[in-house]
Amino acid sequence: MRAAIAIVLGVLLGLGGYTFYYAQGASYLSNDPKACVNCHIMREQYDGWLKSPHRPYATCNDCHTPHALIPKYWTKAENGFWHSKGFTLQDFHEPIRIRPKNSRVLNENCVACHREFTAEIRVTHGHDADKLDCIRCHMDVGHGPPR
Amino acid sequence: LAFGVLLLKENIAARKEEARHHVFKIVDLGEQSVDPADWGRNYPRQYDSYRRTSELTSTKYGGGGSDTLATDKLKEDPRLVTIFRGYAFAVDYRLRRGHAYMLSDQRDTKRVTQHAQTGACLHCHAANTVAYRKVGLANGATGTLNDPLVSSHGYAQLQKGFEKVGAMPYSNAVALVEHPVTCLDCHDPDSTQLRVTRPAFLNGIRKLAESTAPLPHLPSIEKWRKGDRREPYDPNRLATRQEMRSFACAQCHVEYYCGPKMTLFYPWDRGLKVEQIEAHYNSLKFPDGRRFFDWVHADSGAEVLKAQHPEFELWSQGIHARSGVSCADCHMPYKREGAIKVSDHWVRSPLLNVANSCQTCHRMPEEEITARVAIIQERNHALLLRAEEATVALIRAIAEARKNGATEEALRSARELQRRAQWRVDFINAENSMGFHAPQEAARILGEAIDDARQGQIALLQPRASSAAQPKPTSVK
Amino acid sequence: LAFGVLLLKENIAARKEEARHHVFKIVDLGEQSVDPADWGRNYPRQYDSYRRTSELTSTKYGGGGSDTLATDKLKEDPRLVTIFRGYAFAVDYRLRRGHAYMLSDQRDTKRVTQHAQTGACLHCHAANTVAYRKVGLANGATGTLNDPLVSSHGYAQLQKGFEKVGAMPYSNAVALVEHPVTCLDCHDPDSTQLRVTRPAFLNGIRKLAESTAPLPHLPSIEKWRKGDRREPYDPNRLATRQEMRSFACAQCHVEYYCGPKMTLFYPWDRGLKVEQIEAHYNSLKFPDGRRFFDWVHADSGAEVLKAQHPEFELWSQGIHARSGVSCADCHMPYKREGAIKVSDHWVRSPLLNVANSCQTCHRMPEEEITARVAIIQERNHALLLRAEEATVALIRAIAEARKNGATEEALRSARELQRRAQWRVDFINAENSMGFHAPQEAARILGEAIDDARQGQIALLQPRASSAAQPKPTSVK
Ligand code: HEC
Ligand code: HEC
Ligand code: HEC
Ligand code: HEC
Ligand code: HEC
Ligand code: HEC
Ligand code: HEC
Ligand code: HEC
Ligand code: HEC
Ligand code: HEC
Ligand code: HEC
Ligand code: HEC
Ligand code: HEC
Ligand code: HEC
Ligand SMILES: [Ca+2]
Ligand SMILES: [Ca+2]
Repeated sequence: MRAAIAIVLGVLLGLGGYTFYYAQGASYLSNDPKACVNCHIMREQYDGWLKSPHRPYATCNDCHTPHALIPKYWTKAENGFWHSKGFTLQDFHEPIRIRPKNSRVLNENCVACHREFTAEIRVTHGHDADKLDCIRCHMDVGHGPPR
Repeated sequence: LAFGVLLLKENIAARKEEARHHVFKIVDLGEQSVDPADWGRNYPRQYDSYRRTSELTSTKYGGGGSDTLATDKLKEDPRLVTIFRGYAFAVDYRLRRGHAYMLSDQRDTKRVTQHAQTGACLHCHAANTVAYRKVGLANGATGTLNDPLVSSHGYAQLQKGFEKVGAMPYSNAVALVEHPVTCLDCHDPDSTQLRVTRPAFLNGIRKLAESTAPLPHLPSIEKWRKGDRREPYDPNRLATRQEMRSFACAQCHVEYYCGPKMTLFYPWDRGLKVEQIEAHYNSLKFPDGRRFFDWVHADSGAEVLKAQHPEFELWSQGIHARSGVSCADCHMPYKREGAIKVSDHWVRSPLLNVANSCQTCHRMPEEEITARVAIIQERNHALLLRAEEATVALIRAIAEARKNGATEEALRSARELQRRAQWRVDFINAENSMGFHAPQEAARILGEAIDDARQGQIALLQPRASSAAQPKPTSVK
Repeated sequence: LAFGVLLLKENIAARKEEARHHVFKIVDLGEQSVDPADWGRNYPRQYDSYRRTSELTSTKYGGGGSDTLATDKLKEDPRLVTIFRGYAFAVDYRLRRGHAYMLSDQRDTKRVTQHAQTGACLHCHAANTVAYRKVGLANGATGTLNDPLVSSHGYAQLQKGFEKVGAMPYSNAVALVEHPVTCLDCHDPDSTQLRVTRPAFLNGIRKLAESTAPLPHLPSIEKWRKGDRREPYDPNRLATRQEMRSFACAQCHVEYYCGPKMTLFYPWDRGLKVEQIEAHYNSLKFPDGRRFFDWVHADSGAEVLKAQHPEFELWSQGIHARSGVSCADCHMPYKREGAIKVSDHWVRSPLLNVANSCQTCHRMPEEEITARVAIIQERNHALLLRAEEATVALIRAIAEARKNGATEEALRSARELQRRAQWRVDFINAENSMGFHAPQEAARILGEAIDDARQGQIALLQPRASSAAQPKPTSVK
């Protein structure tokens, strides 16, 4: 397993240019949601997004990558790696589930856009002040209802 | 390392290809294509998983165990021996297992080898559409074997053959069939579209449609009811795709009557709830004029009922049915094969495949999902045992009273209560999800069973007050 | 390095944004700000909705009705009069209503006006933190009224005052308080952060944490258990925000003992399930050495228990708790007020506000949601009545046996079964969601109640066999 990761890592960092091109890896760097559906694996999420209330306002990256410049590209690179690896080795858990780390990014992005509107409910904080989990109630904002 | 890059590229190319994939027709399929291997040429993925129903599996309450013979229910729970005394189920009663076994398990059960059974048993244990139609044609039905099954000719042949085969002795009838449930039983050979082919189901669902029971989970019936009703309700023409994904299973996973005195039927004329079915049975008379019953209990002399696998009925009272979640969603979930999603034809316990079957809807770890099922099943199991204990206590009490010479009149009320209690206990015991398909409803039914059984004991001990302990008619809504 | 700088800049921008947010501090709030009107100056939206708890509402099973006095439970269900014979609840027992009424409804109930009660009753019916602390200080607790409540001084003052006030006669104690539950009871005056302030809750949850009962829905307790346990569990320091959104309510919506013989406590030493609480009560002894009970039933002579509003306990067994859905999610959902969203402080039945309370998670029409609740509640209600009937029948049977001169020994077993049955029936009757908070669990409890009650009748009729009908210890997990 580790070996497999190492190989793919090597591929990506070293000689992966062609593959990167072929898989339209560059699309990771664009803001066009179609970039993400290059992987049929993301099809469901894309279709869901098309019907979601956010389609006019937010693209994949608005929700799934940090809005600050450097973290944004770092996250993209990291996710790009995991997703390529998963896609190639077909060893990921299905149904796809967001990782806790990306879940945090996501939540921060909700707040980033809805800062004013949620200002008051975020004032009172318990002991996990940062984590007023928007997704707990608004699970369907990105991709419609989960079922 | 260069190898790695190529591999990666190759792989992506392959996946892109698969996404564009189509079905290649290799074999021409028709209404006589009974052999699943033929279908397998065209649909190898479905066929491969279909064949895996021969694998032996088990979960805490599901599957048939790993022995050659499926696990013996009577050994696991000796209360059942008392409860079924005088009936074939006291002789041999096992856990269900994969579809591949349905024909042989029936052929081999002592309920068949030691008791006389009819051909009606085959209705749910074999690929029988062609056999039924042939017998139907031989008995005067019109048309040919090549008529589509879903046509007036096809239906008439099927129904006629079903009646005739059902009346044969089992041993004659079983010679007419060869396969367990097969592709043709659930699919149109032309379009592969889902269809239902079991005559008793077609008859039963028609009666259900004509009843007044609210069926919010079956929208096509609610819609048919609002129409002119000139044509009877036909699921093959009217049901939604999502409904068909449950009807395919409701062909067999239902309560039925399959004794020698009447043609096999599903008792849905008043609805699908436990007391609606009971009310229907109570209203039925045998040709000899006696009130309907399955057998007379050997110890108590009560005319009692047997419930069989009412999965469809219990599911119908649960939150999943109400939310439009079908049997196939959980028991035949989609699985990805390369870029293609196919229905997993390895029909089995969803607990063996939580990722595909539950996690598409429930966003939580697998352990959490199985823990939730465990809580539901354990609660149900504890209450089920309690209800069985109460029923056994009542049976013993009646038997003792008989021995001590109690009059028929003195026993009447207790026997009626046994009939009620036993029907309810059995409804949940015979249902195969250990309460999961509708947890609160199952617990309610068991609560009523306990009450009935204990009131039966009281009625015997306190004959003067027995009028107070009369079975109260439960309001049927 | 460039990375760090950018991050920092983002961060500062974010903080500036926060600073522009909507709360204008008009009044300085502190640990003595009991009057909600003061808080209302700073938080007008919350205050406005808080005041609406004085509106009279009702749903099929919720709310208190539209009369000046809340609906009389005893008139609606005369079985309760028999069940509570010999206890204050047989005199006056009404439906709950909005928080605004909690103090006056307690002052006016015949349970208080016609029976002697202690100051302990005020624990859950008044804004009492300041009163408790004052009495605590007067009785030797250290520190001042300005210490934060969540501090060792604050806690010590509170606990001391709670014990002292609890021991006073009700009429003296009630003079010390003025308001129903108020902002200060749930919020830190400085940060507005949620907090819990009820001493019996702080004590009870500590005991619960120290028990071995699995509590998957309370992760901070599971976490504390894994630590060194040197400091006792303190929800105000350890609970997650989401837990606090339920603990705020669990301060009061719980089973308790509040009689004259011991200080008010929550019986959670073995866990929150009905049989765990029962086991705890059964293990307790009064100072006079007798086994714990709430009262001796006037007709039957049994030492029985009274269950009060175990909402937190039942919710804990349900699928919502397990899914992390808190009381506040349903009973205080967010609502939009112009450009801002706030928690609806009009605490009431969620059925009056399905859009905000259920539909964010359940995407279906309002009628569908209320229909689902109705199905759950109707099933529960029918089973509840059945269980009450059985309990009443047992009480009558014991009373009759007593009249007919049965010995104490002959009555023992039936009385024990009454204690068990009654505890279970009452647990679900006193719980205020009519089964909704945990439908299967509620049905299970009622099923057991029926069994116990009917076995009690049998034990009386069949004294020889009474050993078989002995109350079986339910396994406590
Ligand atoms: C408005 C915000 C938003 C937008 C826009 C959005 N998503 Fe999401 N995404 C979410 C949320 C919310 C989740 C669920 C996270 C959770 O359940 O914790 C999610 C989850 C996912 C997942 C993981 C699957 C899962 O269910 O956990 C994938 C893959 C995904 N999104 C891809 C995409 C793609 C591709 C696009 C663009 C077509 C996109 N998202 C656009 C909010 C968004
Ligand atoms: C190379 C194919 C591919 C592309 C392009 C792709 N994804 Fe993915 N993605 C995957 C695979 C495979 C997984 C599952 C990986 C796993 O679960 O480990 C995945 C998982 C995810 C997840 C959930 C798991 C996690 O990491 O949290 C999110 C969210 C997601 N993708 C978003 C996106 C977005 C947004 C884009 C476009 C910017 C995108 N993906 C583009 C293949 C891809
Ligand atoms: C790029 C900015 C952006 C991001 C990121 C974003 N939103 Fe939105 N969202 C909007 C806009 C714009 C609207 C429509 C106008 C409005 O209601 O404020 C909207 C509407 C909504 C609505 C009301 C529409 C509905 O679904 O009924 C909700 C709820 C919501 N967002 C929640 C979220 C959550 C939760 C997240 C994170 C998972 C999120 N948003 C991420 C910009 C964003
Ligand atoms: C929401 C998911 C779900 C739906 C929908 C569902 N089931 Fe089940 N079913 C289960 C679970 C979970 C079990 C318990 C399996 C176990 O104990 O291993 C089960 C058990 C069974 C069993 C026994 C399985 C075994 O391995 O012994 C049968 C038969 C069954 N269901 C048939 C049906 C039928 C027929 C329908 C539709 C009328 C249906 N189920 C609908 C989840 C579902
Ligand atoms: C033709 C009748 C028939 C049809 C149609 C049918 N079943 Fe079955 N099913 C059976 C019989 C008979 C058995 C028991 C076989 C045995 O124990 O030998 C069975 C067993 C099962 C089991 C237990 C499997 C195991 O591994 O323990 C499950 C689960 C099940 N069926 C679900 C379904 C579902 C879901 C459908 C619809 C997609 C369906 N069945 C359609 C007759 C049928
Ligand atoms: C209405 C459909 C139907 C009919 C009619 C039917 N079965 Fe079944 N049978 C099933 C299903 C579904 C199962 C699997 C579920 C279960 O075991 O409860 C099953 C399971 C069995 C099993 C394996 C488990 C056990 O009970 O030991 C045997 C043996 C069996 N049936 C024999 C018979 C016999 C004999 C008859 C005729 C008297 C008959 N069946 C009639 C549907 C039917
Ligand atoms: C017990 C019923 C049953 C039997 C037997 C059965 N199927 Fe299916 N099949 C289904 C259901 C249910 C679906 C899902 C259909 C839908 O969603 O419309 C399905 C779907 C399919 C599909 C559509 C693609 C997919 O995977 O969803 C094909 C092709 C198929 N089956 C082939 C077969 C073949 C070949 C056989 C025999 C080897 C077979 N089926 C036996 C119930 C059955
Ligand atoms: C196609 C969607 C879908 C699938 C597949 C599904 N569920 Fe559900 N489940 C639901 C819905 C919808 C509800 C009702 C609650 C709601 O509205 O959110 C629910 C409710 C539940 C509940 C709470 C209700 C109860 O009966 O206590 C449990 C537990 C549950 N599901 C377990 C499972 C398990 C286990 C499986 C797999 C065997 C499964 N579900 C498969 C959609 C689904
Ligand atoms: C998932 C939603 C949900 C959660 C979580 C929930 N409740 Fe409820 N609650 C309800 C519903 C629905 C009712 C029934 C209301 C009715 O009958 O009008 C109810 C009823 C009540 C009632 C009686 C209301 C009345 O108007 O008479 C009280 C008190 C109550 N709940 C307290 C609590 C407490 C305390 C908690 C947490 C420990 C809690 N609830 C958690 C949904 C919820
Ligand atoms: C200080 C004790 C206390 C706290 C804290 C408390 N309650 Fe109550 N609650 C009561 C009392 C007492 C009543 C009954 C008042 C009456 O009938 O006069 C009540 C009544 C209710 C009702 C019935 C309202 C109606 O309109 O019928 C609901 C619902 C409720 N509470 C929910 C909650 C929830 C949710 C929380 C936490 C957010 C909470 N309570 C916190 C003591 C409390
Ligand atoms: C542990 C907290 C708690 C304690 C202690 C408590 N109550 Fe309550 N009380 C509540 C809650 C919560 C409600 C609302 C729920 C309900 O009515 O079941 C309530 C409701 C009431 C009601 C209105 C409904 C009814 O029962 O008629 C009265 C009156 C009342 N309590 C009186 C008292 C008296 C008298 C005492 C002391 C013997 C007392 N309470 C002690 C929490 C408490
Ligand atoms: C406990 C459940 C819950 C949580 C957690 C939650 N919300 Fe909401 N949210 C709601 C409800 C309920 C509404 C509807 C308010 C209304 O329409 O009155 C809402 C409304 C909204 C809206 C406006 C929708 C509209 O119709 O215009 C936005 C935007 C929003 N929420 C964003 C967020 C963000 C961002 C977070 C996290 C910081 C969050 N929410 C956390 C329950 C929740
Ligand atoms: C019975 C308990 C209770 C009482 C009494 C109470 N609150 Fe709250 N309050 C809550 C809960 C629960 C929340 C949600 C907090 C969270 O999610 O962290 C809340 C949230 C708040 C918030 C944060 C913003 C929001 O709306 O979510 C403010 C401000 C607030 N309350 C003010 C008040 C004021 C002012 C009063 C008195 C008039 C008051 N509260 C009385 C339980 C209560
Ligand atoms: C914050 C999210 C949330 C809120 C708010 C919520 N629910 Fe649920 N509900 C769930 C989850 C999660 C489940 C469990 C099933 C699942 O995993 O999908 C569930 C399950 C259910 C079920 C099926 C389980 C059962 O007990 O039969 C019903 C019915 C239900 N909810 C009704 C309601 C009602 C009514 C309300 C409002 C009073 C409500 N819910 C509020 C999340 C929520
Ligand atoms: Ca039957
Ligand atoms: Ca009590």
